[in-house]
Amino acid sequence: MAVMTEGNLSGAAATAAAVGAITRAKRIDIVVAACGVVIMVMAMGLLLTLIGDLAIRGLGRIDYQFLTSFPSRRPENAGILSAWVGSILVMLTTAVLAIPIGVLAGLYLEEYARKNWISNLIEINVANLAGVPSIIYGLLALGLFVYGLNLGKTILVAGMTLGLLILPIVIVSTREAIRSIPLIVKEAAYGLGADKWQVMWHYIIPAARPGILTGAIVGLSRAIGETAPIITIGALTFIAFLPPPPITDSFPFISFAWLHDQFTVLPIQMFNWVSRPQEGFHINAAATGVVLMVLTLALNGMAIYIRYRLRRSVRN
Amino acid sequence: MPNTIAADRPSDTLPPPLRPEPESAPLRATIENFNFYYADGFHAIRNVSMPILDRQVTALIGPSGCGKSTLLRALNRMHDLYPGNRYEGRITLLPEGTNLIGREMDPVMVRLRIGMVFQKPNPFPKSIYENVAAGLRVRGISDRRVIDEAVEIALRRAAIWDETKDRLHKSAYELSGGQQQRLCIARALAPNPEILLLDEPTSALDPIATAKIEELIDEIGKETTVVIVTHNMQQASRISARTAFMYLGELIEFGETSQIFTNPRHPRTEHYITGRYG
Amino acid sequence: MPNTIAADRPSDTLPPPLRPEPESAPLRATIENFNFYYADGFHAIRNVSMPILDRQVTALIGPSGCGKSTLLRALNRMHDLYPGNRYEGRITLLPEGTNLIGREMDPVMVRLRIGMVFQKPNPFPKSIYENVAAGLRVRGISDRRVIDEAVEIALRRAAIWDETKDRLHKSAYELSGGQQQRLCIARALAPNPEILLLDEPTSALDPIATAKIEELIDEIGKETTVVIVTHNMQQASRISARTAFMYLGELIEFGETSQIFTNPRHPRTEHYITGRYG
Amino acid sequence: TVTVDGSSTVFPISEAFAEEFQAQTGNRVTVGLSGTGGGFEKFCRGELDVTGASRPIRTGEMEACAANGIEYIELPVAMDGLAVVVHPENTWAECMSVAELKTIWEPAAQGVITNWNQVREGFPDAPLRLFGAGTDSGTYDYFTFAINGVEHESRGDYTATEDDNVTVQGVSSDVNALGFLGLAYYEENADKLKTVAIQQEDGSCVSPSVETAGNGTYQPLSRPLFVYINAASLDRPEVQAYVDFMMTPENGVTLVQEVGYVPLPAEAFDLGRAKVAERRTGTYFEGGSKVGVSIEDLLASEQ
Amino acid sequence: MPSPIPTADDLIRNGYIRRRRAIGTMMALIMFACAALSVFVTTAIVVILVEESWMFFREVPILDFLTGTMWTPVFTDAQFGVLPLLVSTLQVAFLALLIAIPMGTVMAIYLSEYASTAVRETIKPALELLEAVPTVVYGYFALIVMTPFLQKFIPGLAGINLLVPSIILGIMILPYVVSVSEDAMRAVPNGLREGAYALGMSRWQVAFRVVLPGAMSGVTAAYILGMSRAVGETMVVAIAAGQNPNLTFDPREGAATITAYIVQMSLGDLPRGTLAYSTIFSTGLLLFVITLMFNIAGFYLRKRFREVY
Ligand SMILES: Nc1ncnc2c1ncn2[C@@H]1O[C@H](COP(=O)(O)OP(=O)(O)OP(=O)(O)O)[C@@H](O)[C@H]1O
Ligand SMILES: Nc1ncnc2c1ncn2[C@@H]1O[C@H](COP(=O)(O)OP(=O)(O)OP(=O)(O)O)[C@@H](O)[C@H]1O
Ligand SMILES: [Mg+2]
Ligand SMILES: [Mg+2]
Ligand SMILES: O=P([O-])([O-])[O-]
Repeated sequence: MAVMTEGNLSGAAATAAAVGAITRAKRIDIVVAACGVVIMVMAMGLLLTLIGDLAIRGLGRIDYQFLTSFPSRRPENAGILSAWVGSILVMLTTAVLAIPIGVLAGLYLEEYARKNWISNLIEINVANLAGVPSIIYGLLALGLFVYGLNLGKTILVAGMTLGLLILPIVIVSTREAIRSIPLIVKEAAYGLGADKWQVMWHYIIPAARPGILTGAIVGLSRAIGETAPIITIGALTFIAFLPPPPITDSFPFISFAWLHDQFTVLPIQMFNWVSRPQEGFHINAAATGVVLMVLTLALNGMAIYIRYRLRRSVRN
Repeated sequence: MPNTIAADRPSDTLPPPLRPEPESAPLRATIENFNFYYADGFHAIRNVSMPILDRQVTALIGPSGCGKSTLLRALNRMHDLYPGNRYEGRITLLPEGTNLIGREMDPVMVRLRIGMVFQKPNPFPKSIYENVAAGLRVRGISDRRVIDEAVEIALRRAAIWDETKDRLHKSAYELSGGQQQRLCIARALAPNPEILLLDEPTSALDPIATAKIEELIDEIGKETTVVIVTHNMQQASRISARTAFMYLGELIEFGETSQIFTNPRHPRTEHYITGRYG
Repeated sequence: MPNTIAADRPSDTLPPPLRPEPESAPLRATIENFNFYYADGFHAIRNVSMPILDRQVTALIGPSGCGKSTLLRALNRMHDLYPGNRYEGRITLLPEGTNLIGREMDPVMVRLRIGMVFQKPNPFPKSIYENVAAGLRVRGISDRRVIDEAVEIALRRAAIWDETKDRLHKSAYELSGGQQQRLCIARALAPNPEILLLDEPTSALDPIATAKIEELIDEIGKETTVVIVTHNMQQASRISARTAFMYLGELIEFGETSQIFTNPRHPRTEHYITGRYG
Repeated sequence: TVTVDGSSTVFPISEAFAEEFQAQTGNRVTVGLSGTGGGFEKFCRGELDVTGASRPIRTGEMEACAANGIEYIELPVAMDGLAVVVHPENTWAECMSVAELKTIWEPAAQGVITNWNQVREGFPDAPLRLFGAGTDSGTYDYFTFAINGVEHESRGDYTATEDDNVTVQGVSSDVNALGFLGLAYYEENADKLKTVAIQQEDGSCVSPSVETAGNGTYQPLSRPLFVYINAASLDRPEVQAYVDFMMTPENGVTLVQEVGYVPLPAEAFDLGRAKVAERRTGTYFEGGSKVGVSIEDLLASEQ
Repeated sequence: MPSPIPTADDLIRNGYIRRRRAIGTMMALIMFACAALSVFVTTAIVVILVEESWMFFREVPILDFLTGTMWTPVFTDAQFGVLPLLVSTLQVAFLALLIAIPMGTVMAIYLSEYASTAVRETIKPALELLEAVPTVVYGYFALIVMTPFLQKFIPGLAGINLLVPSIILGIMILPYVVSVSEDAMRAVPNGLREGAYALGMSRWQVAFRVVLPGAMSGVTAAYILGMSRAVGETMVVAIAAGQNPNLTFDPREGAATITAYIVQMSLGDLPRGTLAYSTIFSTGLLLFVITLMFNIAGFYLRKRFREVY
């Protein structure tokens, strides 16, 4: 090792000189890991505090009466019947609009689109839409649906607004789901003589279903908690009745009148109650918050579960 | 023999590839001056011409990467799935005389005529029954009785009927690898393809499953035209009537299987079948 | 010679692996009864014993999957990065006699003594200078002059100084593949490792880059102990003093390179180096 | 369906009516919360049957209604007070004059009056943080009219919100804050807020309460609340029924009291019913808020 | 007996192939329409925002709008300087990032370099729940729980302030920052890590000196996209940061953000055609332009790290 000019670097000496650095590095290592854990605990702690606080204030209020009563001037008589029915109907509309459109759009982008400037544009566009603030969708709805098309502040408009809002989520998750389908399954389908649409309809969409479903559920769970766009279209109203039922007892037994009805949804009801002077309403608001949280957590839990199952089945 | 170490570089002194001799047996298809380029410009098949005999098994052999799969997949236009791939030359389906790789030819029509089985078993995530019925449904058949019958026939031909008849509506994923591969063969057979392509169908399987499938191919080859890619030379010699040996995208030698394996004309063929590198 | 077709199944009639003979040259390390198990339970190295000569190049050869990389990576405890892997036996670093794979041995300390270069060049997303300096910084060296000098020496030893001296602070990603690999060698050399491990360092490179690196290893091997995995037998024969031939996790034969390549004692070694299957 | 919208101050009253009316008759009533101004906009477009107002209809709004051929019947429903509130620990602002409040709230104060010591000598040197009703609300209109002298004119650099709870929250958490809101909101949050007494013309200081608002001693910040009924809608039986329901003393008194406002005397309801029956349209107030309206004035307005 | 299974020629003859082609073409068109809808949505957003704020910008020169320091559009002394809204919007986003960036980066490093697979698989979905909480709920949590709590420690913290919603927003975007940056870190090839470990680096050195620089464009994308979310978040700031267009750089004070302003105005009725109505579109347009820039920058950075490896 005569060539080595820096004696302090050679052989065992290097190791000896390094010991200090190593010890230091080890200590930092522990600190970094600890930071990771602490931050995680903090974030989770905040979530738990939030849930806990909400539960302490609102949980006691939730009972059969609360779930089956209309809003009332008396906090103790008030309930969230019209709100949760409204939420469900709006979600239904959102799902029916956004999921098929989102899936077909995702399918197009992933399987049909040639790589050219149009598909590139659509791609940037979807990425951007996913990041457009929800209140902008509210403004779009106000300008286009409420005033432009004169559709009023109805369930349909809310559904369309939230549908547009979650469209990018559905598109992106569809694309990811399709991308994860093994090529050999696709080739097998083409090998049988199926044309492109048959392959899509019989093989790609079914195989991508869990992924699409997760995306759709995540999207819906986001939509169910959205407040801003609904406020923007002006749906802060006392609604003490339910929309006409979708199933009627006379021909044709199905009615879409509910689509054009006024509505309220859970976050709006919560928002409304919080802005009341009486403490009783604030408790109602907290209880509504609990219901809302339970719904979103349940939806997310479902999505996580589906994803988990999906991953397991892929591994096998 | 230190000079054999260098054998993995193609030597310049070898004779040029042999052209196949005119065939006397009835033909199902001919490949003429076929060239294939991948989207990245790679010239994967170089001027290959060879016949495919009617109701016979033709084997494609050659070292890894020589273009066997590429050629096989060209026969049912699998390469059309990925943009930018390019065919040149002619693959004529006989007796009609249609050019399978012609521009005006719809790849879907080609695939409706020519079935394929892949290296790794790839059943659909559906029931056994639906897997076999898939090709029929694609052809617009929905009559339950017709499908029932065709499914049974196909599963019998693929020698897997006994193992599956009691669980036709269970998921195909519950089958073993060998069973799945036979299911894939049944799936390809069900719509009565005019030619059946097999790409190393046993390479993912154990010897017992392999033996079963070889037997099966032997059987199928009596009524259907079969082209099989294999890296297992014993397999090729056991089940095929004709063998094509490819090397670096070229067809080096084509002939009766017995001749190729006992009396190869080209030294590279001999090297390969005697188990030397390259 | 149809029987050679079957040669890819291990034959039961072959003699057992040969044990290496006692070495007379000075040793830098010895591997004794070494076994390695991957996390999934796979027994990848089976009872290997061999010496590593001081300031010599030792080559590990053998067919794909035989465990060459696994053994090499054991030498600097790379396997510790993935939980569940298990070592057995002893790898002794001489003359101190420490057991590299001992429980009490900190893998970081092992890696500070033993450098490694990988199959694919893997420079860090930093400047050329910082790549070479990385190993020094890890050792707590921050004196600018010391680093400057060590970087230059390492780049010179890796024969890439001329190509990089004018752009030391440009990104390492701007170099060609061959240059990147030499940079990785310089990076490994800079802290003066006691042993340098090379895992198929030229397999991703073109012949010209390969020739440069072989020359370089030859040079380095004069002052540093080098262990190199290669699938290129000419490379092994050109640059190494000792060669170990592995097969299915076992060490089949170890000896002077010239002896292994001209006069292998074990028939499987002969098969392999003459280019036959298996 | 009866569609009701408008004032958020009147909202609790409308909500109570709607709830009881729905429970008793099964007719559907929707009650929106657009603020008085917003309510009139819609009302005059013919979108509403009833709109609540915490101030009388304005000239501009009358014109809008006329342009669309909307005729309306004006009915007082309750009295209310506006409370000026501060943090409970605010020790200096016990009683303030209208002039002082004007100093704070007039348009010229915008960006200028930002410290308590600019309001009155002796007030501490502390930032002045303001909260109040948004410009769509009748509360805003009435407050600006009563304090600044011109309806709908004030400074703009304060937390202007249609949600009075923001004011409650803002003032109750900030010693240096001052805000104004409906009496009902103050009463529900009396533990978190403190009212500022208003110096009357005679120099006495009067604090807001249901009493002082009802008997007219709390000036100038007590005000009547109204509903306006689309005359054409009265042809629909459910709207007629709803109005009848409002104009029944049992409902009109008990429900208004229950939600925290000062109810009108029984005779007001007879007058109101008569007015409806005769379809007497138009407004008594001729285009804007009036300060110092008493219950007696209201009764007169219904004659 | 002819086989019941049609040959390819049968299928041509009986028109099946023609029908199928027609269906395929039709579906391709429908799919294209669906994909194009997303472009239409963007176009519609731009058209509506521009059209509805047209009236506004006819009365208020853009320069005054962007540089004015007073925002009182519906009051007597109407001022149309958007700076108070813009400053508080950016301030909130910036403070939120000040929380989310260090926390998110450390956490992403922890998950990608330290945590075992089991921990990672448990933590990531749990983190996602943070994102799933409806924002109204966060808003009231900020206002009713966090603010009083923090007032005990931070002197001069107003009841309605920018600080608390910023903290909440920081936590809200944390999972997003974590998941995008962790993706980027995991895309760094293992070979690079092994190279670093082989030099004797310890975990944190590998993480900070090799993985983080290698994942930088993806991590930056995470920051920028997080910023975009923070800028656009509405309910939390509307509820907890107040609605006073107050030009302040002191986060202890309350001030309306752009989104809060839009919500506040929407809470009343906004008659179409009034100036008040057009202000929510002009501010909305500004918001859209800001987030658009962030989103596109984020898109390209993300794309870049996907291409590098
Ligand atoms: N999609 C592709 N793009 C470019 N080149 C490709 C592609 N697929 C394969 N190749 C190249 O084409 C050549 C032939 O590949 P092919 O898969 O046909 O070989 P093969 O003979 O089937 O080998 P194996 O026995 O390993 O399956 C190879 O050199 C391969 O690298
Ligand atoms: N992480 C792992 N877990 C389980 N088994 C592994 C793992 N990595 C490698 N193996 C197996 O261990 C055996 C030896 O692998 P190794 O990478 O050492 O082979 P090699 O001799 O380097 O081959 P090559 O020349 O292809 O690099 C192989 O059978 C391989 O499949
Ligand atoms: Mg192949
Ligand atoms: Mg290896
Ligand atoms: O909502 P207001 O009663 O203030 O109009």
